[in-house]
Amino acid sequence: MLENYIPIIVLFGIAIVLAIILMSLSRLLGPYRPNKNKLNPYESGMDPVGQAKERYSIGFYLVAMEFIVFDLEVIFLYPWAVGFLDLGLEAFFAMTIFIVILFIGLWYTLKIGTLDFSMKPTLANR
Amino acid sequence: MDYLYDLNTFLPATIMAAAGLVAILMAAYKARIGNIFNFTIVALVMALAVSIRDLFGPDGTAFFDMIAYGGTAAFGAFLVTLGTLFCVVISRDYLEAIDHHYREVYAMILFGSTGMVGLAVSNDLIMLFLGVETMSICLYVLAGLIKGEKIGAESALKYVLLGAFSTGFLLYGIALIYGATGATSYAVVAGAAEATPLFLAGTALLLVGFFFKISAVPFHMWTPDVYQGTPTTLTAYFATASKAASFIALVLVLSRMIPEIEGVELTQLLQVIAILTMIVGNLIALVQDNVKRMLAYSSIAHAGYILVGLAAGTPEGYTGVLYYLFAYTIMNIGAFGVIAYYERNHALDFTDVHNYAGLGYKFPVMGVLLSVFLFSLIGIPPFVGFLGKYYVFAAAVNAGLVTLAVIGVLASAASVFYYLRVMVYLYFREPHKEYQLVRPGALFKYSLILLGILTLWYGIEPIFPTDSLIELISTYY
Amino acid sequence: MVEIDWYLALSAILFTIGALGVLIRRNAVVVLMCIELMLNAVNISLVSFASYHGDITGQILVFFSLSVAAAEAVVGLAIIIAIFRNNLSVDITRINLLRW
Amino acid sequence: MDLSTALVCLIIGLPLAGFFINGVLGLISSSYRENKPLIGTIANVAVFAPFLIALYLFFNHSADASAVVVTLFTWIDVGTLTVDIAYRIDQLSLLMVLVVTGVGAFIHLYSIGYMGHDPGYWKFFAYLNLFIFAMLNLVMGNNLLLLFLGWEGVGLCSYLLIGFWYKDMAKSDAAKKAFIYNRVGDFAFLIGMFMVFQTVGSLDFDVILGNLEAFSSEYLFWIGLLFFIGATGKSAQIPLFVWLPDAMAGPTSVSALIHAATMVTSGIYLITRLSEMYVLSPEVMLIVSVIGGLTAIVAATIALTQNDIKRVLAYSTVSQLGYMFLALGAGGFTAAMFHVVTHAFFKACLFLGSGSVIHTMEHVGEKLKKEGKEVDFDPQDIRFMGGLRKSMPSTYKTFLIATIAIAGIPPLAGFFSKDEILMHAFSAGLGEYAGSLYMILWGVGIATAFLTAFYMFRLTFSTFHGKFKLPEKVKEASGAESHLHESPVSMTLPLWVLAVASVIGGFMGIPNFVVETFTGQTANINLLHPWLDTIAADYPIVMGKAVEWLLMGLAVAIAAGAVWIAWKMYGEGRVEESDAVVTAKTGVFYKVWQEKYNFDEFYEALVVRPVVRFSDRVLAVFDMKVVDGFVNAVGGTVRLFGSLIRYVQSGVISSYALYLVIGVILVMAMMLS
Repeated sequence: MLENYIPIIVLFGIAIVLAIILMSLSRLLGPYRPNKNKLNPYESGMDPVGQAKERYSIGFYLVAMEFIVFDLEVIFLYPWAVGFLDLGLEAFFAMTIFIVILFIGLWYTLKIGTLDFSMKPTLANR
Repeated sequence: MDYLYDLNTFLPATIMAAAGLVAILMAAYKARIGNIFNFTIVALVMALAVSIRDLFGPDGTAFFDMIAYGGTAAFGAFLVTLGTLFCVVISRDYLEAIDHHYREVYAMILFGSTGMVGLAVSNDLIMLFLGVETMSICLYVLAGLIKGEKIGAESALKYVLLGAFSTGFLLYGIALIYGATGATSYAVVAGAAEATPLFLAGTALLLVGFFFKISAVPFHMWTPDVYQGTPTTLTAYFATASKAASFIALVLVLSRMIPEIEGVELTQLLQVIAILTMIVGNLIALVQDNVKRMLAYSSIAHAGYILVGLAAGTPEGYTGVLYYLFAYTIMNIGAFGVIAYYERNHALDFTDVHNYAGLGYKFPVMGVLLSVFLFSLIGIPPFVGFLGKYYVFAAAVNAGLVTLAVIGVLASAASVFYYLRVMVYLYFREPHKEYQLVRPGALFKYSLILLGILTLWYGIEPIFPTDSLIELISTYY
Repeated sequence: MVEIDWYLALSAILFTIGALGVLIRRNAVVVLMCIELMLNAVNISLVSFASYHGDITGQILVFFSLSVAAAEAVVGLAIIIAIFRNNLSVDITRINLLRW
Repeated sequence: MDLSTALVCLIIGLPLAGFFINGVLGLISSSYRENKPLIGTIANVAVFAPFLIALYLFFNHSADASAVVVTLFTWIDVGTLTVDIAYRIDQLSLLMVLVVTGVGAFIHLYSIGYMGHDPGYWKFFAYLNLFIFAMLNLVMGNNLLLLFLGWEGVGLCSYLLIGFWYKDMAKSDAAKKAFIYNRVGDFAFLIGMFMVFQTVGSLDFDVILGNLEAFSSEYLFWIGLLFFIGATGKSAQIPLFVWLPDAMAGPTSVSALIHAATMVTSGIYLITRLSEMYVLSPEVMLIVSVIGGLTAIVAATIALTQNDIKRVLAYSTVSQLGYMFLALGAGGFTAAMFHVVTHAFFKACLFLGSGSVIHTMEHVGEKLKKEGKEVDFDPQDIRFMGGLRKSMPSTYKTFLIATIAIAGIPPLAGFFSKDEILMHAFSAGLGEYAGSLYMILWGVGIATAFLTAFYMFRLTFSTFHGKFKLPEKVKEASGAESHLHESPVSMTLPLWVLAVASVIGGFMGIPNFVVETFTGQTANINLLHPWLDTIAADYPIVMGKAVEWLLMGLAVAIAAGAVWIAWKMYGEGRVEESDAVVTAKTGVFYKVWQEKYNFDEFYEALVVRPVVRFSDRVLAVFDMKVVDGFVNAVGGTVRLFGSLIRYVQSGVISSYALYLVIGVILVMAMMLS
């Protein structure tokens, strides 16, 4: 019955081919008179070519990035927490190792000062 | 204690992972880079010793069939560890000289190699995915190591965007295979699969993921840019260890998951990709002036030669592939090592071939070594590259793919031109500027000399233990 | 009960949109987002296959895929920041020093 | 691995190792290049040790023992062609190995002193070791292909060593000349080899000589002739001999080793090795003899007119090699080998002696220049020499001994070997096949013997007797005689060793009849004949003892007469005056001799100039327009494609992703089709 998915795959292929054809056609057939504003992509009103003064604080990105990682890694804890009693000691040790590894990562970011907004975080060495 | 037994079969990667953690802590506490380097070397030597032990050990699967050990997998772990060790050894002097010697480099390399070993020993699509991603993420970071220069960040961006893009296809392929068979373990997949369109589409997308990692044409576009923008010794790491891991995982997939399924015929596809890869790689390499970029295209071409062995699809072909990977690892690290040496004397952009004029006489050991590695890359006997080519092409001929083998031979004949061009500049052109070369560090020099000796040693067939290596590999099939 | 076909169709369409986005978008951050979209589209497939087979492997793979995607996004973002510092632009069509 | 394998590996391997050590270390380390004692020691050990091993093997190999074949590994295994790297120890190869390593060892020793001040010291010894290695392959190889490998190897070394001072255009031209003339012969050799393989399907000597009945008589003729043409190249016979005199451009020790004692005799070795095949084709034997005899007399007459000390010796070598071929063609294979051995001794001694003289003359020149005197003279020209015996006693004595030996005065080495050759020619002249021709060749041999004795003593007397002529010939060279000096011990010791060998070397081949006449019984005093009996297919000598004595007496009388005349004319060292007398006596002939029979001009007009003209006018155009055009077209097309495809690599991520997607579609299509 999985053969029923052939149309989907065909659709998938057609979609891609069609997109390519349309893009090429519009380029080939339509008049092409680029100017700065035309070429500027419409990114919900944001200018993709940003100015220096518009930058967010670097700390903003850093916190966001660390949040993503640590937040998502925790998803491994949920299944374990659900089956904690059934899984037994071995799984407990495994998860301990997992958490220790995560912790080492966190510890590293703390030590090099990514969460210290007052100073510039850096990989500086010497 | 099943876990410990399982862990024992995965010991090289475990050692590297643990060492990576220690290394990142050392970096956090601002330990001296020399110490981190030494620690990394020690860990890698241990891992190498263990992986050599595993080469001769039993084979089977562990961690609920997630990984395989022994046989091809053990050879993969060995090759990755060997390549990593040599790349680390030559990295130190170079990174120091170009002023990019960060503490985190070694931790990243160790984590990356953990992923590579995981990839090379994977026996399950989940493990495969994890291995690929662990490896790739570390490589993305390493690719962007050159800070302040635009090319470093650019190469990293290209790598990460295209890599993630290809990951999407790889993952989709895994999902479709899972959907078609309800399993991810190779053996179970092989048992449950039929040649349904769903499964075939999944296999195709999975192969796309592999083709990207091994930089087969037309999935190769990232390779030259990334190789050029990455610090040279790390390029060697990209080009050898990661490629070897991907190829060995591909060999495992092709030999364990695909062959028992009726109606799945990959020879045609692999043949076309191999031909494309060999031709395009060699053609563009012909017109490169930048030696690093030339080697990047040449590595694409070499991927094509290896694909010839895979296209053969016989045990003989797989043996040839493994041997070729071994040959490729030692000679390519050597070539990149010498280029790194020339580069560290000057500037990051010293890789233009015109700058090499007359350098062969400046520090003859390095010139001779580069010549040896290039000869081997061409595939001239008695160097190891010749044997590698011989095994894959012979396997292709025996499998009836004569046209493929002929194209391969013609393509490698064309490659003579651009390799020799470097040597012509090294020895037969007057230097237009006087260069003062730094003496290479002892460890750097002797590890390159060792690679040169290995290149020769494994190329001289009847006397030395090449046969035993081949014998060892061929017992896997 | 909704048929699995619909989930798979949704997944395929989202994947295609993501792929097309990678092809036509020029802002690196948006490209990264498109890639995330592709990966998550695959996750839909995986989860629906898992439910279809009554097997948990697919869901486990989704965990891994999620965390990997996160890690990839982080590294990607970090690199985009580095690019932005150098180029003052994240337009990927202008990032072509390395070519030919 | 048994003992003989180990020993053969050592014999072959040590020179190769010496080459690699000196070559590689010299190439990569400048401090090693300066370490001349070490380089010299390594190179010498690499030759002396094989010499001692060869001696050991020699004494443990009896005359009737069969050949020991040591197979190291299979070299080529293609279709029906199987070629092993296999070495053969038998009576003939042992004899040659002894000559090669023995003479080679002493020449190595000599070179330490002779090349002591040359910046290419390491290179020189590396080449010399490589030469020994190649020569050993030539004489020990168990099949024709390995022999050919050595054959080419010695040619290569000869080329490298003749052009050793390659910065001098004339010298590198001489090297090229030698190489090209040898190529002509090698080509014939190759064709011969193919014919052999075609007939018996193998290149092993045992197989070839064991299946001689498989060859038709045409094949025997052509194979024999082709191999002989190969030999004329390597062993400098008419018509390919002209490279050898020019080859004297190399360092003198090279001339002694390669162009007198060893390499040039490889043609004789080849024919002796295949003697059983040659005797089946009397036509080829006659050709060999005629060419040999012709070469002997032509070269001898040219030698008469030369003034360059090394050139005289070079022509003398050509002449003696002709003698050997004369013997081969007359069925005297053993006699030829005998002459190879004795000639190696005295000719090496002569060359080394001349080197010693040249060394001193160059030294004089340098000293004079240092004193600020404008002197310009050729240190090899005998007209500037004379009287050197006082200042160079060792050189003089050894040179004189070797000269007596080559002149054929009993009981020195050359007498016995030369006598045996003449005996064979005479005996063949009594035979049924082309007897009169062989008889003429015997006459030629006698004449050559006379000339040899004459020009060699002319050389010796003008060099060492009379008074030193440099000061009177060249202005400002007054006081030059005070700079003359004897060469160092490392140079004179080899001279003495070789001189002693030239004295006693002939005793291994004293003819049996000498003893038989007195004792009346069958004697066995000749050592060489029983030693080579299993290999050399000699014609028997059929003559009464009286005739043999008569011939011997005649040879001695001729030689002694020549020496006496030479003493009368040149004894006081008056070269030019006496040469003028000779010129007057011989008239137009002298002119021809002096012009070297115009061989070079002949080749120039017949081959070189047409070829040059053709290549200038036709080939160059063809090359430029057609070949280059084609190559450029192919290369250009390939590169053009490369240049076009590279622009696909636009550097823009989107386009990369697009190609990736195209790839995905391609793979999907192929999988699902």
